[in-house]
Amino acid sequence: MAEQDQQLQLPITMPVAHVHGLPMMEMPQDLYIPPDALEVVLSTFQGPLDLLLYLIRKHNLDVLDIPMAQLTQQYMGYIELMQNNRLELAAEYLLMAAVLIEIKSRMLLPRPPKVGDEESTEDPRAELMRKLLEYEQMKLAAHQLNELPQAGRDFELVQVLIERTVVERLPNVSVEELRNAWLMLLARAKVNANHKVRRDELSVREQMTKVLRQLRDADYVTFESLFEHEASIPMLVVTFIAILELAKETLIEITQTEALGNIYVRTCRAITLE
Amino acid sequence: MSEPVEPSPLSEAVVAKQHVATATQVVVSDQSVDVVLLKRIFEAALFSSQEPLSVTELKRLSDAEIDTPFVEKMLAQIAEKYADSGVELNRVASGWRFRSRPELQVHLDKLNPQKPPRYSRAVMETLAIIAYRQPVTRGDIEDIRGVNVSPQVLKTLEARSWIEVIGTRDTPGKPELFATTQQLLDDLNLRSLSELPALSEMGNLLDQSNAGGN
Amino acid sequence: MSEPVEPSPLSEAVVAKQHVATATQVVVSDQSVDVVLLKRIFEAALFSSQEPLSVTELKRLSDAEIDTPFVEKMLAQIAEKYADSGVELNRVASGWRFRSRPELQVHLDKLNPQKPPRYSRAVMETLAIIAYRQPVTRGDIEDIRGVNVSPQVLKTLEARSWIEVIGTRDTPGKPELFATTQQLLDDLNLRSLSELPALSEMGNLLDQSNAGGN
Repeated sequence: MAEQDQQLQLPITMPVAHVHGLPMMEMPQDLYIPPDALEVVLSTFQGPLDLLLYLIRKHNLDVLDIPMAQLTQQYMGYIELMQNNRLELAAEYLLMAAVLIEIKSRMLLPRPPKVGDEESTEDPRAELMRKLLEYEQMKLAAHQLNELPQAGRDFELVQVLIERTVVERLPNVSVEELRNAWLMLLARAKVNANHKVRRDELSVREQMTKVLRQLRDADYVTFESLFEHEASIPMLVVTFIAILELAKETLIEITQTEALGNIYVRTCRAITLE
Repeated sequence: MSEPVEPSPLSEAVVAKQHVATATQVVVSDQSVDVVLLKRIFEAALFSSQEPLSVTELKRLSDAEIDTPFVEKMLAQIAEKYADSGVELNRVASGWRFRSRPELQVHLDKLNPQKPPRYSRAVMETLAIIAYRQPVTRGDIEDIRGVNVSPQVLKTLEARSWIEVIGTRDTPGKPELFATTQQLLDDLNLRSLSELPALSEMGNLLDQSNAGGN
Repeated sequence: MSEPVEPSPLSEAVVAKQHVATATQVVVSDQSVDVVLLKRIFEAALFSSQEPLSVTELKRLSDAEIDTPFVEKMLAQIAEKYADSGVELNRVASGWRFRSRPELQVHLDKLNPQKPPRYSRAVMETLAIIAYRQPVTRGDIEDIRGVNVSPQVLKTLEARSWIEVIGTRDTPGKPELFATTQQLLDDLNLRSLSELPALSEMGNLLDQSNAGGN
């Protein structure tokens, strides 16, 4: 590397000095030159590769046989313009300047005799060519990618409201859960030891509810109307027991004003209201 | 843009005559409105907008000047077009928007199966007591559960139409008597309360009661 | 539910025959699928879902078991139905979804004058490198672009959910490996990475007429 550096210094007057002159980018603001069209152009370059590609395309240079002297000269011209305009010059630009000069100088050297090692005879520009082509490929890909219709920019996604007013979800309850809840209670109340719940008792309870419900909307009803005509005999019995049970729990009052007269049933609430 | 704009059939393009009257002048403008294209633009806008679109906003979508009756006619046609689809055009306070049909919601819920909500133990035990011991007062329920019954619990069950007040007990304070409803039987797929599981085999009960805990 | 579900014409109800084969048995189920209702459910789901819906998700919307060809036939019918409307049904990487037609965007933009900004070249080049060379590290990207990649560029792409870290490379410093996401494909209306624009052949790049200048 040291040898190469020495050789580099000869043809270069300005840029090498600037390679190590990075602090100049932090010059005080009062030296700032107002931006002009050039700045706009220069600032659009994505980096040294982009700038090199631009120069190659602009001057119709052959990527596969880059005239290094011409390209390096062009590149240095732009670097100088950038620096004169106080454009923030990324270190990569200066590094690329060094690379270009290195390639140029290597091309000036006589080719070493073939030693059978292919790599040593490689064109000094090969790596730069490869990088330029790969970058250009991605640059074009980025351009094409940007041309694809993009959600939110070139088309909209459909947004239809879901009617949420009916989504209030209510828990479902199964018979098993109800039974388990009841069993929990029984277990807790320790009533299971001497309390036997009979199946038919539920029918009586259900019938008690039915009778009360009938009485809810009327002051009183006749005793007979509490029995459904088409009901089975067991159902009639259950209804009768239910009425007696309601009377026992003083939930209803059964009255008969005269012997063999109508029997009326009313709730105790109805009585109180009188 | 990669896709070409399809030309819309000319046959359906109509001429919208519009009279715009201002304080000082009457402007009569004859502008050809491509109705087919405009309808598609309206659809696209209504389908993709986050918010309902007002008639004013919809007017802005047209290059030619159009008036409110014209916009409303277009909206009516769009609504009609979607009459038998899964979405419907809706007018709300701030404008027009599409929404999924409410009656399909139950199906859409399958996409995001939330765990079905569960009733608290207090609700379940209260319901069990009312089912097995009806008619009962709140005091009865508290006696059996051994704790206070919050009004919220009874409200929950009443809101579900699973219980109702069927009278009062003739004791001081006239406490309300609760019973279960036909709705509960329907929801449990029972014909009668007597189809509730019988609790006769005590041996099983104790085992089950342990298993049924929270 | 406030509105009753309209009964669908029986004439259009079909019987979906399905053969479900498992390792040990073959179950043949004959289930009547209400095609009209199911199509409306599909529409409602596709219109209201935030994300594209996969065929698997669509199957879940049916009470009866339906197979993939059946779902695809329904989707084709729905796509056909909207062929001349302002929206279109698309298949993208993560499933099926509706979008507004790109050719109408110029009209829709009138509602929202602020267009989302186009991404800078730095962002798009970084995205291209990740898309075509994935998985890549930040170092790989810098190698190709010849400049530092600012953290802001990667953050922009990550915020859009277009790229993500899918692991680290087993080299000193364990650099993160970036790859593109399904969201990118969805947003570009693509089904897979293979639908990305083909890379220019290196040979074409040598042709100077192909210069993609600034």
